[in-house]
Amino acid sequence: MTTVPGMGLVHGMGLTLRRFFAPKATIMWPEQNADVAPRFRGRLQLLYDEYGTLKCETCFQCAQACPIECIDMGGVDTRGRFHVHWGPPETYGERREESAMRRAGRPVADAAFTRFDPMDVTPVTAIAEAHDFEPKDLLPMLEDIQAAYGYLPVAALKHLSRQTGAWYAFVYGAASSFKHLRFEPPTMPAAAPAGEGLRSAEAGYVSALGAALSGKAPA
Amino acid sequence: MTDLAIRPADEAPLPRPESRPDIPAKLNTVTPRDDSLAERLITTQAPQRPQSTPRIRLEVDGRLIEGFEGQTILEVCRDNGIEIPTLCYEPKLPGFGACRMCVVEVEGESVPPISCSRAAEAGMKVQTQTDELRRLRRTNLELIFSDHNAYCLPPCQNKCPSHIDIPGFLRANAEANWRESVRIFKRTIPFPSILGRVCPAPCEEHCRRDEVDEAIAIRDSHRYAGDQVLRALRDDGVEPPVPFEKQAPSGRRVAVIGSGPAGMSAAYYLLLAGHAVTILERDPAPGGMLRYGIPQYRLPKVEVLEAEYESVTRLGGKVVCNQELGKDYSLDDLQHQGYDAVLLAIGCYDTNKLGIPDEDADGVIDGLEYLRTATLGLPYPGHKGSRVVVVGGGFTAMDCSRTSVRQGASEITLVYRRDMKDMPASTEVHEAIEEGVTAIFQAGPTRVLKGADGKVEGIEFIRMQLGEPDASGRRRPEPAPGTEFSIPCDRVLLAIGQGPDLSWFGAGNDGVTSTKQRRLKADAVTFATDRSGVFATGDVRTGAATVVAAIAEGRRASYAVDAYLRGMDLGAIKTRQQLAEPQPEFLSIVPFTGEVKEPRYRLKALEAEARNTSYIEYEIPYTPAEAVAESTRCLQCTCEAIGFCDLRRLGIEYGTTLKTLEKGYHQGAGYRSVTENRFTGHNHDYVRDDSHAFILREPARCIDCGRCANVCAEVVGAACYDFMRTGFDALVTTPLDMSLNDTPCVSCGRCAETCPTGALMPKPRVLQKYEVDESRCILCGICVDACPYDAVRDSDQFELSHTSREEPMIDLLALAAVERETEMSYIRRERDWAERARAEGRLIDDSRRLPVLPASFTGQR
Amino acid sequence: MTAPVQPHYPHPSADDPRIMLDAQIGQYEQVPPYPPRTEREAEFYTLGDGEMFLNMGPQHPSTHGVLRVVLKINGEKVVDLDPVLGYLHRGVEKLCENSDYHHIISQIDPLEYVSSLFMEWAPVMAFEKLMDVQVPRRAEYIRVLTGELLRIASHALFQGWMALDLGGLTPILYSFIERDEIVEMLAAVTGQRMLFNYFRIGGVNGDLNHEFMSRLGDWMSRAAVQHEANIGLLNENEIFVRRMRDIGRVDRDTALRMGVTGPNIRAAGIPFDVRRAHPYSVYPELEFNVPVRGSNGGGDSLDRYLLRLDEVRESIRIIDQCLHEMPDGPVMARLPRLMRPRPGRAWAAVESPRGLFGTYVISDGTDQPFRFRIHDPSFVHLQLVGMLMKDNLIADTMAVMASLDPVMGGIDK
Amino acid sequence: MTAITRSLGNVSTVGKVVIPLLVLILVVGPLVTVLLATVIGPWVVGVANSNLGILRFVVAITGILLFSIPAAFIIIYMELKVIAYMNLRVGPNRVLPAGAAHSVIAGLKVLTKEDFSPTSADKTVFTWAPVMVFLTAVMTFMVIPFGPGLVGAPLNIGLLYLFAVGGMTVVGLLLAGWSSFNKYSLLGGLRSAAQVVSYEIPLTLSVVGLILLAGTLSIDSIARQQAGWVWDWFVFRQPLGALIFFIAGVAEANRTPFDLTEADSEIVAGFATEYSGMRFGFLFFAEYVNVFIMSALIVTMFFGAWNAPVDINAVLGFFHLAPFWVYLQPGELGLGLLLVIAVAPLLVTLALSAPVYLLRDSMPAWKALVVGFILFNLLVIGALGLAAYIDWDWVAGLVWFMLKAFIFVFVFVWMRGTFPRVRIDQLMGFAWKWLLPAALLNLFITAFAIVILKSAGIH
Repeated sequence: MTTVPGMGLVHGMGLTLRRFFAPKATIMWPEQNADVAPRFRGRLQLLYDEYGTLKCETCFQCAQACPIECIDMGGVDTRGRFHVHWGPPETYGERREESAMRRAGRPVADAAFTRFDPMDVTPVTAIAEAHDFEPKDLLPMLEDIQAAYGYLPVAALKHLSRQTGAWYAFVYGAASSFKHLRFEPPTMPAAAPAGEGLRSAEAGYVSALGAALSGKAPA
Repeated sequence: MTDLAIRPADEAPLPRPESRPDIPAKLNTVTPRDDSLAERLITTQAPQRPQSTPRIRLEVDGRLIEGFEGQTILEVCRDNGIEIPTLCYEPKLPGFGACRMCVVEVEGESVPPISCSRAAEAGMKVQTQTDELRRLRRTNLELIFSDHNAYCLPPCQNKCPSHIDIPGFLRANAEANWRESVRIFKRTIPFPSILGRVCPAPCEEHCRRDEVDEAIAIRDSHRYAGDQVLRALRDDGVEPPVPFEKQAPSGRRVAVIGSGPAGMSAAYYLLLAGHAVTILERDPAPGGMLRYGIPQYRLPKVEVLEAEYESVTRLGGKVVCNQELGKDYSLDDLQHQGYDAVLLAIGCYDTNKLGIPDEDADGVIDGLEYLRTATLGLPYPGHKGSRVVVVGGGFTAMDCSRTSVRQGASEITLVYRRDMKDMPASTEVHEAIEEGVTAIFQAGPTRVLKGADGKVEGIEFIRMQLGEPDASGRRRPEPAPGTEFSIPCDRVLLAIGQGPDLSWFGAGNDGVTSTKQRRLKADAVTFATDRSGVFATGDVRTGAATVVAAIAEGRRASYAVDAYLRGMDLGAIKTRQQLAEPQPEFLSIVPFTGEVKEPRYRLKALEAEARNTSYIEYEIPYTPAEAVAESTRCLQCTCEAIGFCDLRRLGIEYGTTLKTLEKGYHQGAGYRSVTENRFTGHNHDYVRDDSHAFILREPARCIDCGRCANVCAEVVGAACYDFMRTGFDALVTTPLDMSLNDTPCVSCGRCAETCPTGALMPKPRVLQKYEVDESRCILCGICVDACPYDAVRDSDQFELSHTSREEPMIDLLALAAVERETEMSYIRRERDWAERARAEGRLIDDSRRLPVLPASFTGQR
Repeated sequence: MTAPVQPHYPHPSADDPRIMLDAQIGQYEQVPPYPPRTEREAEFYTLGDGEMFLNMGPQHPSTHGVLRVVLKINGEKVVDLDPVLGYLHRGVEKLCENSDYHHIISQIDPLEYVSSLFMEWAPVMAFEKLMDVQVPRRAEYIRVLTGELLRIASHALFQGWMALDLGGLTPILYSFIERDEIVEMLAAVTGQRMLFNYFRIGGVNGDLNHEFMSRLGDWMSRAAVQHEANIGLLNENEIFVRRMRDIGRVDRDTALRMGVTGPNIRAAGIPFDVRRAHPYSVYPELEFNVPVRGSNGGGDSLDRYLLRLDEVRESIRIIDQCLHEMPDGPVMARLPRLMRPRPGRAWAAVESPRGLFGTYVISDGTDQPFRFRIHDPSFVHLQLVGMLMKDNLIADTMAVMASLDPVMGGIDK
Repeated sequence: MTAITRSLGNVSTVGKVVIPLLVLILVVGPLVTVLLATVIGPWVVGVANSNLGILRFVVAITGILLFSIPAAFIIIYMELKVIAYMNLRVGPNRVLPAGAAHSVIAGLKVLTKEDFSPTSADKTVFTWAPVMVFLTAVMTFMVIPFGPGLVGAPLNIGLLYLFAVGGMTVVGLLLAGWSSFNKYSLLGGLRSAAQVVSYEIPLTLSVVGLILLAGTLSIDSIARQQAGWVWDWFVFRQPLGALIFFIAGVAEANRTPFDLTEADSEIVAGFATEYSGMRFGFLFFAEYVNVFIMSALIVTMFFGAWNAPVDINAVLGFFHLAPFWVYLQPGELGLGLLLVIAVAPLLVTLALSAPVYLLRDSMPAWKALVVGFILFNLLVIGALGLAAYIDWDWVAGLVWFMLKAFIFVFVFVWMRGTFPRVRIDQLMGFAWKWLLPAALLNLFITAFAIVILKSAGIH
């Protein structure tokens, strides 16, 4: 506040009078349009390639990514046989149930589990805890699980994956790499390994591979 | 605060004045544990390196190149444009080294390191292409191929001399997109309508649809599409599509001698390449054998031939008629007139002689000579009412006999020395017989019966019996003695093949030579004759062949001439051309059991009585529905990865499919498997996973590079794939080989994007519907981020500028029709913002712009 | 004046003071339309002698957003008041729990629409903690730069609304011009003017570009001068100062007890700033002061107003430093598209223009958070109004409310 | 009759209107003319002759009503535009160039709106309150001298009348606030009552000093006393009184910073909350008419009323010049006048169009002539206006009065564009604690000074 009473008011009036004569900030729409940034995110547009055809490959990534599900798209395969679509659940009845569950916060069933019987996975938790949930100790953990169950049940592998943070595919792949780990109960007759008939070829392959890597011509 | 220099990120923070509150400079974010998932993610950062990273220099293939510290040899080479073959390298991820194709030689090291996981060091001397490395890579490829249980090209495309993308244009046909279909067609052959009438259609013989029911009518399909485009041109003035963008004018001039199919197709592609082309034609009108050798009822001259040839003149080609080589001008003249290249495509006009007595009798007529008059619409003198014998079994013979029918000959006999099924024109002979031609097979002429007035009175033949197959695969005819018989006739038309007319050799045309077979001598790939700047293509080089072969020759010759005009090394061109040509298919393994049987839609034809007297086209074209239905029958049995398949490219480059490249295998190589190399033993025959809606998995094509597993786990985060099993059985697949639907797959398609072969492919789809509910859209732009194809963008228009509250949806058409903008123009627009703003006076003072943009943005790198 | 709590409300009668009776047309209106649920409510909705209710909002020219305040007035004097919330409730927390981690950014964006970037910043930071993501330094600097720009815009808007609530027509326009410049600038780099959706887990969506830089350079060359000129219209104005002074005084104890944060607590004399108290991002490397106003007795509306002006000056300083020390490098950490953090929990708070804005997230290992909770400063500050406005005049409710600067989007969530 | 209706059925739509009209004009017209000439005309003249005062009043009130609405329109437009410019906006710009007719269109819009009244409102009072507000405002006009002789009612006690009628505004506002059955309106009405009544006192007291100086209550007389140079205006003799009068006037007109009666951020729109349509229009117009009246009063009392700031006669006398119109005697020109009337327009038009034609290549001759003719007309209008200004002192007075009054209107608008509003307790406190003592002080000083000066014999 100024020392002289009322001077603040006079200053304010001076400012408004100066602004009275200043250039105006108004953009005279619609005669003149505001400058829109090139990066502006306005309404969506589909792009064309250089031949003038739409670049969209109908992969539904955008519709899937949309947080509020406002994109509704459909496509047909090139032979016109089956139609695929993706869109808001109110448009397609078959997805409504799943979406409703998702929105309600209830878990949607994991399709990988459905074909197996439910089983007790607490030993897996114990094993994982014993190894400090360490993804690097995958092999010992798998061996322990096999010791506990007699084989490696899928549910156990899934649970191990969630416990340790290692991907399920990684866990399963690692398990499938070792001959002494099995995925079927030992009571079942041992199925012949898939490539049994090809062992002879494999030997040649392996020797050739080794030779190739060592830089020498194969024998 | 005047220091505006960009400081590197790694530099320690500046010391601060004392006034600053004493708070420890500790970030609020957690430092990752080195064993955590995040650690793995962080260490897989893209090679975005700050500008301040120290640079190193190393020598690759004798070139001194520069890279950043911490890059691998492969990355350095790729940045500098040196290509090292690789199958498993994914630019978004660190090197993986599974394919071992990227081995290089480093000086001083005995074992060649794998360049995608070997860090580049300053002063390294690297060789990327040595014989030893090529041998290693070849061995590697052979190992990979030995279990790559798959095919590449469809047989039709392979069998076509011009390798038209047949599944491609049939797919466009099936969508009734005639224009796109013609555009695909014109990539390899500029005249779909002409070929649709006169092509012998070698493709149809090998169609895999045959395994289901009947082969596709490929020729009739592209004929229909071509006709639609021609009709659109005639009725609505719609320009026909051009396969490629026309290049900027090169300033070079080319003279093409001969306006037949070979010359015109060469001219078409040369014009697209930006050269100025003049076509010199001997006859009064362009067309060559198409005009003067093929009758009107097979190929309408005005409606089809000239309309199709107009696409050449439309591109700027000049056709000069009545100019005969050797008479009106010589090669010297042309080269003196400033033509940078001369392309000889003069065809074969010299009919072969029978080599029998009294061949020069009056009434023994050159078939071509006869057709020449007849196709001009003139009745050949004395033909009406005469008895005619046509000797030969090719298309010319067929044309001669069927034209004679139309010209009123009373009795026409066609004589061919081999069996009917070995006839080159075996497809057409039925129609000729329908029209009243008497056909006699397995008979060869022995002598002409000449009357006292020197006129023909008849011709004597001898029966043939078929012996051993010859080089062409047909059984050799051998005369059976004592079976002579004669046919009385007034006219004998000879149609037993032609050779080129080389009588113009000589003064002014020095330098060109001929081969032993009386063909013009020219290279099969570079088309160069012995005279510099003169090229030869078409029948004059190969001898009389089909129209489609001539057009294919013309197109390939145009590439060679273009390369010559652009000053490239013709030797290198030769290699490149060989690589660019589609190679024979690898293996036919797909059993088509589940297909619905749907017989071929045949073209209807006029009745024989109606067509005998008329020159109009006797084939009734498809209805649109028929054309679509016929094209829909195509099984699309091409490998979808064709053209993108690194394995195939490398296989051709490293000659692991060498057998198929050899000369004898060019034609009729049959179903030769790539697995037939020295490691060939057994193949895995994995089941194709068709269950997922978006991604097609063909594990049989998998080469175990692991790119999909890495990308899926580390870029996407879904981790659907991993290496399963060990040794020879190792395969990158899902756990339990389950369907992708059961994995955490998010259908992003990045695995298909990264797959170097066709083991993972996006299922091709056509967008039918795209609606955005703009009343709900929050313009967050996440969908744009998510799009892997950059097919959608957020424009600078406001959300409701095109919609109303009543109709909040905007559909596909509205979305797409707003602005024909491609990604490139969008990027350009963003880049040129400052310039535009300055031009429109919107830019704020340039000096006030702050220089804190990254170097990658300002381009100061 | 305490009335017993009535469990239900059987027969409304004309004698009941909670019922307003229009005798002429025989219409009854219950205030509130449900029986009182608490003792406090019963007390409030009982009129004393000469008192009446005045409904201010949810549609009223000067409530920020759609807040409804029921005033009990005696003449011009406010005897008591009852803020009624929920007119903007969207269930954001539940929405976020049912969204991907990436989607949460856009879901939470419209929460406090005046300063959206801060709404993004807190969850993004929480997720980064949850997933142990190291954000590139350039991205952190860009976050600070854009955030401080938006803080200026928010405070500028506050200044304009403050004046408008006191009857001044002009400052709001000047504020909007200033805000528009900043918002256009941000639109050039983020793509949007209001709901930016710019921060991403592990960085920001795009690097700075020419347009942003040229606009920012132009703005920086006159920002300080323009700011001082704009505030000159109000700061020296006797009418304005007299209306703000000694109104809505919050003393230190109350501020601490009520959990006030942001400029409001700094105006009460307590130098609490999340940027300094719990440093995050690159704020420890930046030099700026934490302005404090208010005497021992706490701060009044004028202090809160002036403190925000001080903060604008500090923000300009921070922007200047950011521009000079912006490192080169990537703006985004390399992360998978599908985020699946390991089970755990994280809390992250940022200093939004209104105070401490925090998010608390619990992950159960899936791609959606198990629980997602939001702490919004405006909600805390709104609890003060009942205390501050009692025994003031009606006109002062505007001044006090505006000086607390609540945004209803954040309060109702 | 049937014949007529049938034949009327055959004529066109236009004919159906025109033919009856023609009949009406042909039959009724002469009748009326005869009646007017013989009976009504003499009667009217006679009555008017005998009631000149009433006639003058009717003419005056009609003129004032006709004046007040356009004046309000102009002030509304001015407020929109000036505040917009101060806000760095452009303001109305759609109707006519620069949106000049914006407020007129807005007025028409108000006319077309639904005339709504709340269910429980006191309908009669609710309807008549705006009329009352507007009428009191218009009645105040009666005693304001727009120029020498241009006054509706030259009352001796004009000032008294002015304060008496002006004070009645509050009744209208109070009624409007009360009858609306709305708490905001009620608050607004009560606030206006408190405010207007409070500020009435300093307003009145501030001019008492001036009355002492002038020695009269007649506004016309006060205005005449300020003739001459600019320093003869009362503002220089009563600066404090002028300031108090100005401040109290602003409050009296309910303008920012004292616009508490309709404080939109507090009580929505005060007493006008429930009003719509033309009733709101009356309230709205009354506000702006009040603004004009306050400016007019300030000008009349303190800023020289209609007098020019320069004494032109004194200036001319100083240079020993007579006004030039003394020399110009049109009658003396005789036949030359005819020549001038016949030739001068043509010549001047040609002379004006010549440079237009010559200076621009693309200008066709006819266009240049049109431009020249328009310029000539403007010249003539300007000359006539100048002549009117010189010859008729009421024209000159009106011009100066309006100029000064609108300067003060601008100041009112300017203040609205700058200030926030005060609080109700500050408002009342200011009136009673500051303005009233100041006004009394002014009165005492003035009275004291007059006594001193009179005793000293100085006037």
